[in-house]
Amino acid sequence: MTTPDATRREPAEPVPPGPAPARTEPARTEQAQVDPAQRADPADHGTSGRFKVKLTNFEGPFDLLLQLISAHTLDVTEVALHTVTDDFIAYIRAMGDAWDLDETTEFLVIAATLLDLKAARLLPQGDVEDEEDLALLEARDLLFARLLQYRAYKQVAALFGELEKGAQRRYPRSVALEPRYEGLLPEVMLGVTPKRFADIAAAVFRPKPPRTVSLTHLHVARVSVRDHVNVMRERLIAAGQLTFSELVADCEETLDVVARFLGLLELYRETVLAFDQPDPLGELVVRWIGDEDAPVVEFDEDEEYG
Amino acid sequence: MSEPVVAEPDLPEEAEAEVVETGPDLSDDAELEAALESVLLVIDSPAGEKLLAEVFGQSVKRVTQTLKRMSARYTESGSGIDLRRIGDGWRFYTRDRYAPYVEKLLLDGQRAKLTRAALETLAVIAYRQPVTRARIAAVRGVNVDGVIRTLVARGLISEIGTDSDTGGILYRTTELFLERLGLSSLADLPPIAPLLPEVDAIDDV
Amino acid sequence: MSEPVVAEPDLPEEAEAEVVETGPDLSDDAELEAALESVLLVIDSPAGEKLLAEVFGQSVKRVTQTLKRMSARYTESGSGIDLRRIGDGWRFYTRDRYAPYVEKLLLDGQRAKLTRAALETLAVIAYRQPVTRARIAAVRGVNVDGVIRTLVARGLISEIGTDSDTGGILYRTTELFLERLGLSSLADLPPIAPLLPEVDAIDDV
Repeated sequence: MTTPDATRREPAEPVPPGPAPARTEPARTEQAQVDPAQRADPADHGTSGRFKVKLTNFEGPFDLLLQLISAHTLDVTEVALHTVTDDFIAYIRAMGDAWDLDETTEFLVIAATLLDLKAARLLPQGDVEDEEDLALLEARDLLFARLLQYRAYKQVAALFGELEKGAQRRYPRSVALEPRYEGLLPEVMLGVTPKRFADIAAAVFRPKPPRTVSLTHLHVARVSVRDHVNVMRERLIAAGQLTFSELVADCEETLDVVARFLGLLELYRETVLAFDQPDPLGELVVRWIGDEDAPVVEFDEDEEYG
Repeated sequence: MSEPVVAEPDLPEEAEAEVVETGPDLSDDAELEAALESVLLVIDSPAGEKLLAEVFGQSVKRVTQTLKRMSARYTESGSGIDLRRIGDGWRFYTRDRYAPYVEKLLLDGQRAKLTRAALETLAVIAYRQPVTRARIAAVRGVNVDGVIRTLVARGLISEIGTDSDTGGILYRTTELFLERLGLSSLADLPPIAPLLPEVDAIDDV
Repeated sequence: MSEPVVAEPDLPEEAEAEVVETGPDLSDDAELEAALESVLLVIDSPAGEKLLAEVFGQSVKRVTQTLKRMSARYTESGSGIDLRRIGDGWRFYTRDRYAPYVEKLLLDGQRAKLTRAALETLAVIAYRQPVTRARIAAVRGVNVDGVIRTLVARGLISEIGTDSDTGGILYRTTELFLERLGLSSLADLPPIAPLLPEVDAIDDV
């Protein structure tokens, strides 16, 4: 990845969709509602709570995205992705310390794509100027495709639930044999190995989980991305380059890891960083490419990521 | 685009489900007969007229008359299902003349393998023995009477006295059970995974 | 009317005792239906047409046609007995509109439902089988280890070898899964293709 130049890419005039696979056109009205410039207006924030959308339960990042989109009463389109980016990030931040890293990873990957898109001000009709645009478009298409894919299975899952409900109203006959036939049964077979038998026992004994995951811990912890940015800025200037693991080695809470990750994206936008990640899911190397005494760009973290 | 476009499968029970909203009208003879058929299909041991009358909120007299009428109808029509009053209650039996086919089916091993419910009940007994029926039902969250009867009949579990607190019959697994699992003693049962609640866990089947 | 009875009531009553000696004449449709009723009364898991055809020495085709006819007759007459093909065979079920009464007698009335995590995971497996855990996790965007373990233990999915490329364990749905959903086969599921985006790249994730 090369140094980004976020300022160069102004929102383009609406042009026909790019190389993205043909899909339903986003409605014009929706696009007006979600003008990124409007949302970035600080006047929009402050007293008006950012957690307008309260979700009760979600299963992973795609589910969260779909629920957010639905809460905004939008169709599932690329534009909708833009609209819910802030909400999505807010959820990650709020949930941070409630998750283990395993769960967080996928959220972070998706958050990164969303933020990339937002940072680039890449509208659905984004004009392709160079390879970087193309990569971003591909990332957007992939994210969108995965979202649609998840939605398809989620719809099927709902159907499964209905089928199960219907089936549960029909009780199968399964009764003890009439005494006259009892002597006729051949030798009984368990049909399972001891290991499987133990698994079955474990499944039966396992306490039934609560039906929903409590979100009462939302809003509890707040971590300043700005503080983390400053910490990382110092370290990177001193070391020249560090891996992401090294950068988060001293983090005690998942939320801090999330904040560092978001902070990196922020620094990336300042064009003082470059990322190297040779393999997908491989080690992420962060290189300082900025001026050592570059002025610290002030940013309002609430505005950008709230 | 946002429509859940899953095609509605052909579900005839959807229409029937609506009828349930109002509930079957049991004052209608045909409805009461059908309701009795449903219940008789799942009971394990003969059910008395009094119990059935309570279930349907009907008089014992009417339920008794209805059962007799049904029984006569099955016999007259030559149904393979025989509704008879034996001992102190009613139960579905196979009609005598078709017994040879039933025997053939059973000898072929149709019931040789344990059902899922039987396997789960057996698992509870194996790891919690000696254990009462009430305790097993509490763990599985379902009535286990029929399954326990089956497991006893198959020789996989046996009674070993009564619980001193509750007076309930205690059950344990047998040598045959160990043999079928290929183990030489209960000590060889694999330890079961730590009993931590899992968010992902699904509920009882 | 609610009678799980043979259609032809003109079975000569007086001849019945003699018929037992020689055995029922299964070339007669009514006799075959009645014989099937008897056998269906004792099974505790779905019985396939092939097995039933062997038991009665009849062709699979004739047995299948007879079962379908019986099922339709029960439904039309409003019988409390529901004959359905679910999983890999036929079985008697209670008719759903009488569930409230059945549940009064059975403690396991309100059976627990599958969680959303379980349903979503099953959805992916049902349509993509055989499929690895990694692929399922990629679709759902969450770790599925716990839910997969539970689904295997519950018998709703099973392992069938490993992926030749990644070495990951492959999973498929089981007959129990079909029974749980009341489906006769995977072919009964609605097609998912129209719902899916047409991007090949997803599979590379």
